[in-house]
Amino acid sequence: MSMNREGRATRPESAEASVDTWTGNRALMLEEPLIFEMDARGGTGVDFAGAPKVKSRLGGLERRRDVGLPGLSEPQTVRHYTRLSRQNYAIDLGLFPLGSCTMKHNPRLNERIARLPGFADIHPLQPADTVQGAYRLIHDLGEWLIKLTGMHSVAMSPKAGAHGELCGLLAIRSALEARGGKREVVLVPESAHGTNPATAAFAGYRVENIPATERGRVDLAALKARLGPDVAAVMITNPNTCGLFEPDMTEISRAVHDSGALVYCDGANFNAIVGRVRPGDLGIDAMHINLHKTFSTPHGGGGPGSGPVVFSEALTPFAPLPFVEKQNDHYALIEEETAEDHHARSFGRMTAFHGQMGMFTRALSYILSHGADGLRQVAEDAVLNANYMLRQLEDVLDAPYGKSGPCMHEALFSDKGFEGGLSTLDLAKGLIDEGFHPMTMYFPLVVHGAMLVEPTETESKAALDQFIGAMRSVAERAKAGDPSLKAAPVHAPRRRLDETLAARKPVLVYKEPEQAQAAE
Amino acid sequence: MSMNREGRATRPESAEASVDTWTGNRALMLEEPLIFEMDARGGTGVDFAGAPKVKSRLGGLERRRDVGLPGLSEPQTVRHYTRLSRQNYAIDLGLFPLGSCTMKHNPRLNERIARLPGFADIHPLQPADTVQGAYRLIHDLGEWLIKLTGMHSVAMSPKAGAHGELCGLLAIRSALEARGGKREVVLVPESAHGTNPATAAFAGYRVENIPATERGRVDLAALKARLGPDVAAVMITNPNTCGLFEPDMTEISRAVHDSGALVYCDGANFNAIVGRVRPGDLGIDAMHINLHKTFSTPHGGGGPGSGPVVFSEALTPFAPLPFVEKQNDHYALIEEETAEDHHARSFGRMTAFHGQMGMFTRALSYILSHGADGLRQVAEDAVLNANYMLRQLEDVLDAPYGKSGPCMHEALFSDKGFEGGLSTLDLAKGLIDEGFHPMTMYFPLVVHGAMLVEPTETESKAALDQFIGAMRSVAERAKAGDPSLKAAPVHAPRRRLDETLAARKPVLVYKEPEQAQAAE
Amino acid sequence: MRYLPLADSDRQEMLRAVGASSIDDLFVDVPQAARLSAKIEGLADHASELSVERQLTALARKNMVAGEVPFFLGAGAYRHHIPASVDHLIQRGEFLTSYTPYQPEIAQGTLQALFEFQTQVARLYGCDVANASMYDGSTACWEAIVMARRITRRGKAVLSGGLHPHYVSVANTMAKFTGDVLDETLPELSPETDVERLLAAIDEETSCVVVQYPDILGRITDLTPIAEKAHEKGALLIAVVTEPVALGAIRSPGEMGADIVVGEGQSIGVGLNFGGPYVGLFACKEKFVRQMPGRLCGETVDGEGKRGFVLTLSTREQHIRREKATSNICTNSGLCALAFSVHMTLLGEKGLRRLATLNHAKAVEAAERLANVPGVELVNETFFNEFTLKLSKEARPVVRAMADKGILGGVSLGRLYPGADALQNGLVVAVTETTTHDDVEALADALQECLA
Amino acid sequence: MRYLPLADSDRQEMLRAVGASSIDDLFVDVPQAARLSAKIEGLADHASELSVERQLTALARKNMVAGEVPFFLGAGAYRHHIPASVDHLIQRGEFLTSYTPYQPEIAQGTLQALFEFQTQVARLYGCDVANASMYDGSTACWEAIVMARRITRRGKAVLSGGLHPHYVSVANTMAKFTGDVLDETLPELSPETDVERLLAAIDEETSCVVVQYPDILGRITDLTPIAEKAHEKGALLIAVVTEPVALGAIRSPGEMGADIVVGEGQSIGVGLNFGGPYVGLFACKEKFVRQMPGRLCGETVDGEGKRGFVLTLSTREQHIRREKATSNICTNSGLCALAFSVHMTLLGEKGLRRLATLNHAKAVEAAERLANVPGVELVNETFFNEFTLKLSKEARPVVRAMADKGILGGVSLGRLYPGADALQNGLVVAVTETTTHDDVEALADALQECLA
Ligand SMILES: Cc1ncc(COP(=O)(O)O)c(C=O)c1O
Ligand SMILES: Cc1ncc(COP(=O)(O)O)c(C=O)c1O
Repeated sequence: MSMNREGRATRPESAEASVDTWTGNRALMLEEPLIFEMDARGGTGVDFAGAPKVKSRLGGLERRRDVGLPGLSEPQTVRHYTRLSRQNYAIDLGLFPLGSCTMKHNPRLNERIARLPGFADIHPLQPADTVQGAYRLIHDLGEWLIKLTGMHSVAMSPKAGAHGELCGLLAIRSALEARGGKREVVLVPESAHGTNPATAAFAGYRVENIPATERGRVDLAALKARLGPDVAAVMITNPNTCGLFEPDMTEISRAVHDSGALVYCDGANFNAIVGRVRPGDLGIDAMHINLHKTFSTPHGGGGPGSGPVVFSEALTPFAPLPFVEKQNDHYALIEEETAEDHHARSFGRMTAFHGQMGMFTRALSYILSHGADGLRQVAEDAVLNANYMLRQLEDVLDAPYGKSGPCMHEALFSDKGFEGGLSTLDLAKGLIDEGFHPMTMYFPLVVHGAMLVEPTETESKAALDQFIGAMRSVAERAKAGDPSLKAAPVHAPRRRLDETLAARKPVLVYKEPEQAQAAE
Repeated sequence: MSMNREGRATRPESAEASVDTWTGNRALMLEEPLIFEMDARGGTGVDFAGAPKVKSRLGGLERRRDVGLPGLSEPQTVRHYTRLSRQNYAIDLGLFPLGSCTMKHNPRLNERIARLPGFADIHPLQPADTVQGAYRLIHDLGEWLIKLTGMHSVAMSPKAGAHGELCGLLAIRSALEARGGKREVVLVPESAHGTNPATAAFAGYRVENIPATERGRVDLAALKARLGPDVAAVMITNPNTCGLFEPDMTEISRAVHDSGALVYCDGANFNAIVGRVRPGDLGIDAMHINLHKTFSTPHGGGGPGSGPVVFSEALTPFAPLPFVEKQNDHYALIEEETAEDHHARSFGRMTAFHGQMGMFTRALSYILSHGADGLRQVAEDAVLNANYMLRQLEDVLDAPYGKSGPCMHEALFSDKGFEGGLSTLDLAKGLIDEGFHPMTMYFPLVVHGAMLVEPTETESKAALDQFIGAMRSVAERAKAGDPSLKAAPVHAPRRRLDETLAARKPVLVYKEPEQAQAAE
Repeated sequence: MRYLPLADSDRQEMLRAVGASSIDDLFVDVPQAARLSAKIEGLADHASELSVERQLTALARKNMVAGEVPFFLGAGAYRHHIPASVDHLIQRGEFLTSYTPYQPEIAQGTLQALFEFQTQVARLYGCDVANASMYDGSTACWEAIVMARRITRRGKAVLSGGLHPHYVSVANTMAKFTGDVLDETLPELSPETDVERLLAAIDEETSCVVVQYPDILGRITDLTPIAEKAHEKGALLIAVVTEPVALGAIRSPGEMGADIVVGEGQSIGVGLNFGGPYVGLFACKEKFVRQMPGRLCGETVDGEGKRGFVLTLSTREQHIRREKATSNICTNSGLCALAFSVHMTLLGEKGLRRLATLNHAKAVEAAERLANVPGVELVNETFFNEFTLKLSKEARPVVRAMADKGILGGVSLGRLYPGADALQNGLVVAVTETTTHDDVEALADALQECLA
Repeated sequence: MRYLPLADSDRQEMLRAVGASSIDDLFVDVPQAARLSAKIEGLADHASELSVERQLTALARKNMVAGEVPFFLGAGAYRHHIPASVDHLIQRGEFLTSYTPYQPEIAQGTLQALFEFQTQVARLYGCDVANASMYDGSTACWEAIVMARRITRRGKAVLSGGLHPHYVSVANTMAKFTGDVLDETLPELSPETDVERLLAAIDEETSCVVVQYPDILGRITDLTPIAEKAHEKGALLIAVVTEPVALGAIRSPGEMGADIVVGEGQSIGVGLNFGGPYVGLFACKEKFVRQMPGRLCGETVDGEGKRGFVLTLSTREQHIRREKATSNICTNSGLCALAFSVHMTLLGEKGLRRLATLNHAKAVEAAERLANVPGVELVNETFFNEFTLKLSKEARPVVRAMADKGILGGVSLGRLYPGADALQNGLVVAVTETTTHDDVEALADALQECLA
């Protein structure tokens, strides 16, 4: 390690092992310290006008200690985050086939629209007359979602898919409670996304699993057998997390309804059917839509999302507040005060304000851009791309449901046949070296070493072919038990990271070296 | 090479040699084909409303052949250019110490300002009353440039530094011709930037060199000796291209004027003195200012720039058209029509419309942001940073003028003492592997294997220290004759490129394989 | 369609490759009755950028833009100047279009930024640890209450009357289903907060006491006695901060003994956006870390011993623990967290302090000016950048009347507490560094006119 | 100052390190008399982003924005819709903040994009090769004339009356100093161009004939006969294209025999920007490549045999050849060239054709509508998206009067040709895909009123 004159390390100690440069950089792959490690005390990248002198009204609670925040000038800040960004993979760099996540292209028009001051620079509590355009946008988007799903009403405020699930289950619970009687169980397929059981539990239900058939679908007979007076709802994902359509959906809905329960549909996979199938026609009662999946709002490295929920007529009275209502030529926000007359049975408010406006603008821009023909084409191309993947890869990778017919928007594989102790993880890391983000791994849980590949419709055939080539190449290595795959990735900014260590001795915030030592 | 089903290569043939992946990618370093090699015929990333049917008015000249333009959808386009961008170094990634180029941070506020519709979406020929804000902006920026340089007037239309030089020389020539008599020679220091002699020649002058002293300055005696009735002007860069101030500037100006000639100053290095020295106080007659250097407008991988020229009183009548004039509370654009009364001796128009508005907005934002105190600090920090570089490196690198005192905003080194056939180029390529853009190489011509290092004021001490460390490390290798330096860079997207081949058999446009073959 | 790269010829070739004669073959599993043959009713076909931009710009123009008028709204969402570089950086495709960092080797950019974010939040709040963000302040608040229940195994939460009414509503909604008991009340239009009530209400059944700081009327109370009492009774103190800028001027809740601190981060780096997306901040004492909701980024090393970052402690989370998870949250507010972190990095200690000082000073000046308007009374003794005025009339119509004059004069308590008679004359006014002298004068004049 | 990373403590330490006692020591070479001790007169000290943004936004608001009114100006600068992704991409720091690609190993992004740009321009113009951009169309035009002189070693250039008057002015300015002789004329308000005059003027002294296509009045002429006559006399045909979109509908100049084709690229990818920065396009026949001005990007291979790109043939350029260079140009219009290339990649063959078709169709409709206004006569028989109207009155005051009504109705020939009496009633009107039916109606109504 080399020290500069202040005795501060100017070169990362750990770098020396593997690279041959003094700085530890490799040309355009630049190592970047934490902001806390930069000599940034007293620095700042924001200038302010001087403050007038006033008598403090802080009630004697003036801050006494430093917060401990490093400040960087604008040049340093731009460089820090630009360098960090370059250590990320992203849709903008290449195919990002994370199954269940619908990593499609994020149109740049939508970014421009979301930043129009008329949308971005308005306060949620402005008087109604000053935000008619915003109310109308929320209303219009809601109307399209209703029409696209064939449902009866929509709640726009949920902040993401899981929040939407909660919204749906709370409406279901309210409806059931309004009917009287106590139902305590929610049935969830084994293959369901983790948010489904977690949400059901959060909503106060006990969760039971429904088994799957060999063809990767809900076992209708088992489901029917389990239905009864204690079952409140069934949560079905359709297309399901194996990337397959539930052909018995209408019958499932009928059976569930007959038993007095309700049907929640996880709409995360709506992209496969948008414009071609309306879930409302399958008898469901509530479904969330991830605007950050089907409707292309950017994932942003983890969010924000938006999870509007569409409801059947039966659930509509129980939908949350607030919502926008069209009243002749005027749009009104129905909040607590006005709900009395309109919406007395609402289960209440799920969040401050009225939802993810910044996602609504993008989603509406997406819908208008694609239009009726384009949205249908979205579903068709998404499904075609996935089937192409499935058929071009099933000879080298085990496709557990490949024989049972076409898939929808995702192709599911397993790591059956890998040798030398190699598994899905190793193949994934090999794909990283090839310049691809890996598919979803080990989900759904019903398939051993699952690999869920969702190309989306925004990939060209050339991109698919290159991915297929890379996947075939890495799969062959995995099946041959190529030990070098255990070392992958070798070209990424980091080799495999030790997750066990991270969890065993969690270091979740930076501590100054002295602090860290003291904490030992 | 592997073929996909259409027999098109899906993997770059040449990649196989050096990398071990099937795709040729190395994780986040992605190989990218040319748009012409993508299967993109018939594709497009822009939708249009249908055109009404009309009777063509194209005079029978309808296009018959395809243009031959590949079209990519938006997702493909975003990915193509994002991938390409990642093969670039930039200020946003790190220190970019290209001497003479003033690669300082480009503030993002300026980008926002330049995109305000009131500046970006107005037509240059709108009636004056509809663009008063734009005229005022040009006028105000011009006023600040005049005040910062201590000159008498300004021409805002030149499009870059070289265009500004031409503007200055044409004004000088006009002034001299107005006086009568023919002067045919322009004197230029050997160390001058190539645009100086090129411009003088373009303006119809014969160019003669002025020698430099051992201290890297204009040889005053030699200059005086050469002055005479045939000399029209002297072009001086100050601070000069060795990064040194010309201490005799006032005397040079006096001598030149006494001989009946005029003084052009290349203001590319104004960053070293802004707010601390006004070139007008040194007796010059014309100087261009590169807004894309001192005033931080982005270089954009080669431009656009902007090169306003400030004039002494003597040259003011000859300045080009058009220009903005303040008339009470109104701003007028003086074009050909109105010039008659105002500006009869103007040498004319240099470009369509009125200059680089998009750069003016940024430059004015820069000036107002820094203010009087900030601009002065810019010069001081730029000079301090360069001197720090000079002193921290002069023990490992030959600094030809290091002994003669402080430098201005640039530190100049030579490759004296390199062993094993290594030279400046090798050191530069070694720096690339270390994660830095190299300094300017082999310029100025007066120093053997020159390395001109201009850190600018927007670098932190930590960044300087890291660069110094890397530079020392590579310099030591060069002095030890380390042969591995000949192979550098090894970590960049490409190894050293064969420039001789490129020039010997120029391939300047893409040819379809058939075409290319036919051309052989 | 500009977003769909497949050409018709590609589609044909791919259909052949998968052995389908038409795209319908791939939808065989969809019952015939559910196949939509018609187009979506009323929806036009695909449209050009130009056309979509025109349609949506027309809608945007129907809204009164905060930055174009005198503007004084707050109450949980604040208008601050965001440096231009923030948006530039969060628009980098590598941040904007990446997913939750499940593959850490190619997500170090997001992960390191999150680690820095967590540290900034923890320090700002005076806590040991913070998570990688929640949806917003209101949901973070509810998750904190749930967490307190998990930790204390008690079901009664005592909510301060100064807690944002939307946050209270959210808690009420959830409590209906979880059976938590919420002890709540309305705020009073007085300089004093309900500290005494809170102290009295905390007992052996109390899981937590929830206090907003500064509160919905802008008042600032010392949390120390509440923390002490809570701890004495084995309950937790949850502090809620809706205006993070305040913490550049006043003591952090952590310093005063809060166990969990949550809040809205929107003020730093995120615009008003009509209420969302925002970013929920969540921090707590180290000992509670395994009970936290949401994602956590942690430090580790790679195969060569280099430092790196990963998502960690995921055994708390839904994708591993399913129905036993600490929360159902999955997608959070990553990009807003990044924006927060970038802005906070630009500010630094010095900038945050200056920003807070400027906000406070401008607010004090404005409060004094407005209190001079006949019919206006300043409720607060203490405040940071937001205070409450008691008008001589019901405030809600006054706000509407001022809006008609092009002044967005504040948030009426009538809007926030419909039906609460004692509060109807209250007007909450926020003043930030973006407020000008002229803005304040315009508001003063408008109030004077409306109250005359 | 937010842009200056050095802290005062850094400055002190660094001064010590360089052996200076104060910063003044580093400015010793500046004569005492030239050292400025006072601050720049009238310039305030550094200002916050907020303050600068306010000042400049106030100026911006004083301008009538093209996109907000019916807008019909052209004459060398056109308003087209630019896809949002173009600006997103050119704002990537790696493009925006890089220099001319002097170190090709870490500039392949810029270089490959330039290589693609050159190919697009060459194909659009129907030429063999193109360079990496010039400042704008007008300077490219002058450089082409200079290049023709170099190639033919003759000094007389024949300029068509249809050449943009600013381009003519620029050529005139330069010719004053170089001694070139320019044979020029004014255009006539008639459907015919001056082809006959050009054919007659080309002789053995002629270096080149310069023809704009479509011309300043919007007229389209077949260049073939001019090319033939020029070649017969050993002269070159330089074609000038100010509206590149036109070439999606009409034959390229290269196809018709032009030797050098230059023009303005602004229409594709670059906004109006009040006249700059724009991007000069420059293409020619392969045999003239070593006489071209400006940068050229060429293909080569790296040390491992991989394809790569470099700046090449730089022996033509000032930094190598100095006073013998083909031009003094150094900084060109790189980022605008990139924007052009990105937009052109989005368009592709199909998009460019559609865009051109739409422009032409809308222009034809508009021309027919406007010709029906009493007092308005359509001059053109041929045009692409721009045509000239002859009004019953002087056009310049009409344009001003329409502007007062909020309509930007075109460019008057009085503005372009002050003093040319025969032209004063001419109004050049451009119609693009951004023009709506309502815009045309508004213009028709305004003309009718003004001409009544
Ligand atoms: C099938 C499924 N359900 C639910 C979710 C949860 O959605 P969100 O992450 O928006 O909360 C996801 C996505 O992560 C999902 O893939
Ligand atoms: C000293 C000097 N003079 C002149 C120029 C030419 O300026 P421009 O590139 O803007 O034409 C440059 C920059 O490249 C320069 O460094």
